[in-house]
Amino acid sequence: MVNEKIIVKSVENLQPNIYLLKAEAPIIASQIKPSQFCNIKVSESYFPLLRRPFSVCDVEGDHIYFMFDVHGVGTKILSEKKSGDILEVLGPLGNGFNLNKKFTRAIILAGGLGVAPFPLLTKSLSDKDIHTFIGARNKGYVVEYGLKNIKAATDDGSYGFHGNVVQLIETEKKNVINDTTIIFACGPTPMLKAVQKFAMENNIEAQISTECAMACGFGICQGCPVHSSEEDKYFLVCKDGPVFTAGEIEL
Amino acid sequence: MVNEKIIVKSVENLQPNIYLLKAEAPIIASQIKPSQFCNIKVSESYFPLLRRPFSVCDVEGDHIYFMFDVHGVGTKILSEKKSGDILEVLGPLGNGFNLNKKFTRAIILAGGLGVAPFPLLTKSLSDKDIHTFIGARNKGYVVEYGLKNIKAATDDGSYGFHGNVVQLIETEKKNVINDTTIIFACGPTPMLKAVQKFAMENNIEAQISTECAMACGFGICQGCPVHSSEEDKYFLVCKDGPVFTAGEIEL
Amino acid sequence: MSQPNLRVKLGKLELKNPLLLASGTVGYGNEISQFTDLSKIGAIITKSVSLKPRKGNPPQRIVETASGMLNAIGLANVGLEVFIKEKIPFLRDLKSTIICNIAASSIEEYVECTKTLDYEEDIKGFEINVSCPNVKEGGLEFGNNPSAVGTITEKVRAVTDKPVIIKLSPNVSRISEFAEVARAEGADAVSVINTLVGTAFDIWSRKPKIANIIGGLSGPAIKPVALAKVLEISRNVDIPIIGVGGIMDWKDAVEFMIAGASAFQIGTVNFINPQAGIEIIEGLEKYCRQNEINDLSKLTASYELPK
Amino acid sequence: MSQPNLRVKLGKLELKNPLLLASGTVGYGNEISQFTDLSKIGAIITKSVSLKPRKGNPPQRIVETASGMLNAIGLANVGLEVFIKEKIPFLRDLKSTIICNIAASSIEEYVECTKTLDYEEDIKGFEINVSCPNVKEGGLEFGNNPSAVGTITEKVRAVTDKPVIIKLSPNVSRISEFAEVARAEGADAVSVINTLVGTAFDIWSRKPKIANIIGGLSGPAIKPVALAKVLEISRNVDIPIIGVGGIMDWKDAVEFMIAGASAFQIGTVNFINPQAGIEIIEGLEKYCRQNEINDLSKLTASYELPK
Ligand SMILES: Cc1cc2nc3c(=O)[nH]c(=O)nc-3n(C[C@H](O)[C@H](O)[C@H](O)COP(=O)(O)OP(=O)(O)OC[C@H]3O[C@@H](n4cnc5c(N)ncnc54)[C@H](O)[C@@H]3O)c2cc1C
Ligand SMILES: Cc1cc2nc3c(=O)[nH]c(=O)nc-3n(C[C@H](O)[C@H](O)[C@H](O)COP(=O)(O)OP(=O)(O)OC[C@H]3O[C@@H](n4cnc5c(N)ncnc54)[C@H](O)[C@@H]3O)c2cc1C
Ligand SMILES: Cc1cc2nc3c(=O)[nH]c(=O)nc-3n(C[C@H](O)[C@H](O)[C@H](O)COP(=O)(O)O)c2cc1C
Ligand SMILES: Cc1cc2nc3c(=O)[nH]c(=O)nc-3n(C[C@H](O)[C@H](O)[C@H](O)COP(=O)(O)O)c2cc1C
Ligand code: FES
Ligand code: FES
Repeated sequence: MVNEKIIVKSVENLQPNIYLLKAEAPIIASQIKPSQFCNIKVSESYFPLLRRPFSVCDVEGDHIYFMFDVHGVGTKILSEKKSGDILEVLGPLGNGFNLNKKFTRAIILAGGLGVAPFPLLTKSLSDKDIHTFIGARNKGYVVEYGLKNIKAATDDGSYGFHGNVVQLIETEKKNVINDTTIIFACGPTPMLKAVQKFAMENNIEAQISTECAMACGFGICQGCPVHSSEEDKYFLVCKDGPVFTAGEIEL
Repeated sequence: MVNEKIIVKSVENLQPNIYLLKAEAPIIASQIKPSQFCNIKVSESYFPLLRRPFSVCDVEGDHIYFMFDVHGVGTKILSEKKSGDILEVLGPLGNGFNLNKKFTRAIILAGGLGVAPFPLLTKSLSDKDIHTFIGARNKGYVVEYGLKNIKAATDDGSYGFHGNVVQLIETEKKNVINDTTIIFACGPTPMLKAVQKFAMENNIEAQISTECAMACGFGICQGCPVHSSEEDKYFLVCKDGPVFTAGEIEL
Repeated sequence: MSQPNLRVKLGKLELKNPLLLASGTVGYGNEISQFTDLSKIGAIITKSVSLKPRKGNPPQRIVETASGMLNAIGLANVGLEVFIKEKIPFLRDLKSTIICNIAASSIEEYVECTKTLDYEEDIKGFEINVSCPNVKEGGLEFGNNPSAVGTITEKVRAVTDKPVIIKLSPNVSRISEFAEVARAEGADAVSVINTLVGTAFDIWSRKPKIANIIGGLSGPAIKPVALAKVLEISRNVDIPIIGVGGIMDWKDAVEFMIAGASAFQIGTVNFINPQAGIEIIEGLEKYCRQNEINDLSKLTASYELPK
Repeated sequence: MSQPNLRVKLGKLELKNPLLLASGTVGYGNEISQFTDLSKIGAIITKSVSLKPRKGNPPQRIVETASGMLNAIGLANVGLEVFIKEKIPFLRDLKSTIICNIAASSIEEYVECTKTLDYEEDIKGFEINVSCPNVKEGGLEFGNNPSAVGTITEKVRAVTDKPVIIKLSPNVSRISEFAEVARAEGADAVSVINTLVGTAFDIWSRKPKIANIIGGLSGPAIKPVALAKVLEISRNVDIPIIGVGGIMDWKDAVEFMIAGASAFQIGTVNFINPQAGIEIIEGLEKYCRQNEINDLSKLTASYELPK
């Protein structure tokens, strides 16, 4: 974990409201694992006060990528960065997906901006058989950047399957699930709950990458609890997560 | 007085730390008088919270100019504006110099960024005989933009007279003061005090443009008092000023 | 959906909408009226008036802080006589609802001001400022003493039938105690909050940045504190609340109403955006339509708290 | 000029410099130690510890506000036993000066914790948190009641000879009364301030943004309030003050010392800039050189107030 000053190279639109920020970040680039994240100081001043957490979306040599939509003040400022701007970035943070498992097939389930960590995962699973399912509000939010073997679902049916991504995998499970499959999921909490249920019912391992409000991002503020499903205690999303196995936590 | 959305055209350096901002502002341009000011919202957000007051430095058709140095957070943000940026600007504010007087000669005394209002004054006094005296920290802060018939002084003697602008006018008064002279002065408070003294001693009228912390800039917060020298009451710099006659106020 | 109803009722006080201009932040309306049609807003609360004119504090009176500002104006005001002769007529002609804020250094002064102003039919109500942090004699002392607040409320109540609003100080442990005293003594509503006591120093001169040494903190910085005070009163005392503290836009206003406010005031924002009042009213209408709220007052204290 | 002397003395407590890491904002030091050499800072004040482990509050525990943040962690901590077994050794090995912050729900618990920890020679002092706004039983109640604070100070003082610091609540009218009680009962210093009570609501769900409903406001937003509290105590009570509230850089730290603080703590800034501690110490040295201050402690209460 370092506090690296990274240099913005470009900010491009993948969709009208979805941005891909490329930056030179040799240290973080050399350390980051899929679904680890960074806590970004979006401005030089203390406005906004807190850093903003983002998954590292992709890595190319010394460069890392962040994918985000404009949600509020912080992402607005990020979307307006220009080549040459410097960002203070804390990372890599948290534990990424656990890939030291025996599996031959990876099922990627992404809801909305939950696609962000998957280009990097896809790269690191070059030897595996990957099936990617992405869900989006509508056609205008579908992002296929850096993904493989994609099936898409949209809430309004404007693109691909009409429904959400978990409904989509239901219809596809016969074809894609075998006994050496692991699900890697990221997206809004309601979707992750559905994934937990789906994994349980079909008893396959699922690793879910969670999201919650954070201040520090590295374990000192205790601001990011998620309740354990085994004991009466809280995990910290930033330190113990953001990736958990489906059975580990109560969302 | 309007709250006009003005369009930045350019921001150029007159000196390493001194900037000239040009903006399209048809309404304010058509109404502004020398040494009136505007209260500028330097950012779209509420950071910084308060507007920043600046004299209008010059007018060209629909365009107005502001001259400023980078002092703190607000002027830093202003100095980074790009062509096309929009600024919310409240103005014209306050009372400018009173030119409805019988005088043939204008003596301009400017200390530091106190030069800001004088290019516009110089323009509007095309029919008068103008003598301009400017004082600056050093060579790097001397600005002659839009001024006429200039004599400069620097605190460190790196350019022109070695000393401050009031010491300079002392050495020159024989040559420049006659019985139809008015002094127009703007600069830091210590300088304006010296100008008050100078005007008294040589009994000539002096109009001094003052500065103080402001919130609203148009009379509703009562935040900008300056004590009257006649009665036991306060004037408001933003509404009753910023220009006062030397005898009117206690600095 | 039809035009939502923005009218609100606070005890005896009825307003066309819940937006009030906070005392001391719009003077007597002259300047702000160039930007905001004062006949369209709920009411203007005039700058605290005292029996005799007050010169106010020496400069520097204000300083910016992080998302806030400190002020120590010292209740500079024209005094009762000029207020009645010059300020009221102007506001009357603009057809704006006038609530008169009174600040005094003694209980007698509060009573005398109220008595005198009670005759002015253009004044629709009184806001009693028991909480100005910037005047030595009274202000803070009253504001932090429940029995003093009780006595002032009782005595003022006795000399007017018009709505009486008590403006409470936030610089106390349990503000609901003060709200309860005000209620018990017959106040129609409480305004919550006045500024927080604060200061700032220049690290080079080592002098306080404002001549009065301490000042009142206002602006977005204090919004969370103001909301907590409003909520505390809403959950513990049966009296209408006028929320104030850090409201910059309609979203903040909605937040205050959800937290328990029947109406709200905007202060500091007037200095930065003199059109804020009108913009907020428009924002409220839009919000009501989006959420199919036909009566804005239904929003008051509509919070959903976890068990 | 020679290296300025940054050492400070607060009652019995001597520190190599006045910078302390605020309780609850650096846990037990493990994570922050990757960014800040804990042997170089005045002291680390550990997360409030209680007799038994505390699970803490459910999510959402934090939310950003204008130049500040609200938190309701609920004193989540590992409890006395684990603290002694695991946390102290780690900090000892880093050669950092440890001040242990204790939070309890009863006077007995305060005493028992202090007694037990008194045996730990690595603990150089105690900060007694009588002012956490986020625990139902105790916290706020104690903090807003002078006699309770007096009793706690007295009882804790009785069971340890180590420096005792009382951390005061800002949610009171006259904080100097509390500082005076602490002084009278033998406290070595007071920490000023803990967080201000605040809240925030989601205007669409109408739910509070933090599950605990109310939280503690920290960050730059509260700096003017913290400075005013420090100044009030400095002018009225003869006890060393540790300033805390909104310090983001060395300039803020200098401002607190001028206002009366002998030392200061940084909290929220650690979340945003984990190197802040070291940067601030460097900034202080530079400031001392520029102003030819050979002994930083001379800065304490060096304010120049207008008559
Ligand atoms: C581990 C992790 C990884 C993430 N990765 C990505 C990513 O790759 N791409 C992406 O677009 N978004 C990602 N997010 C969400 C992202 O952090 C928020 O969208 C962002 O913080 C919004 O900031 P804002 O200022 O624009 O919104 P505002 O609403 O103005 O933010 C206000 C406050 O709420 C917090 N906040 C708001 N929304 C969220 C949220 N969904 N999750 C956590 N905190 C939130 C902000 O951090 C800030 O503290 C991630 C979140 C976490 C916790
Ligand atoms: C009527 C008037 C006209 C002015 N005209 C000019 C001009 O033409 N060119 C120019 O460079 N400057 C001018 N100033 C000064 C200018 O307003 C300040 O330099 C500017 O506000 C500094 O803002 P900042 O955020 O960069 O500094 P900061 O120090 O970050 O500002 C903090 C706060 O202090 C206030 N402040 C700081 N310095 C001054 C100051 N000297 N006067 C008033 N308020 C101050 C700011 O407005 C802000 O509220 C004028 C001031 C007044 C009152
Ligand atoms: C410059 C200034 C002057 C004020 N004067 C008064 C006053 O005379 N009487 C009063 O009751 N409140 C006064 N207030 C307090 C405001 O009415 C309001 O309660 C406070 O500013 C919080 O609201 P805000 O954050 O929207 O500004 C004043 C506030 C400011 C900023
Ligand atoms: C997330 C968080 C947790 C905190 N936990 C504690 C605590 O356990 N005990 C305590 O005495 N103070 C606690 N505090 C208060 C801080 O120690 C400090 O008094 C306060 O945050 C003001 O300082 P700041 O503005 O620099 O953060 C906490 C503050 C924050 C932000
Ligand atoms: S965000 Fe601070 S502990 Fe997780
Ligand atoms: S700046 Fe507000 S009255 Fe002058």
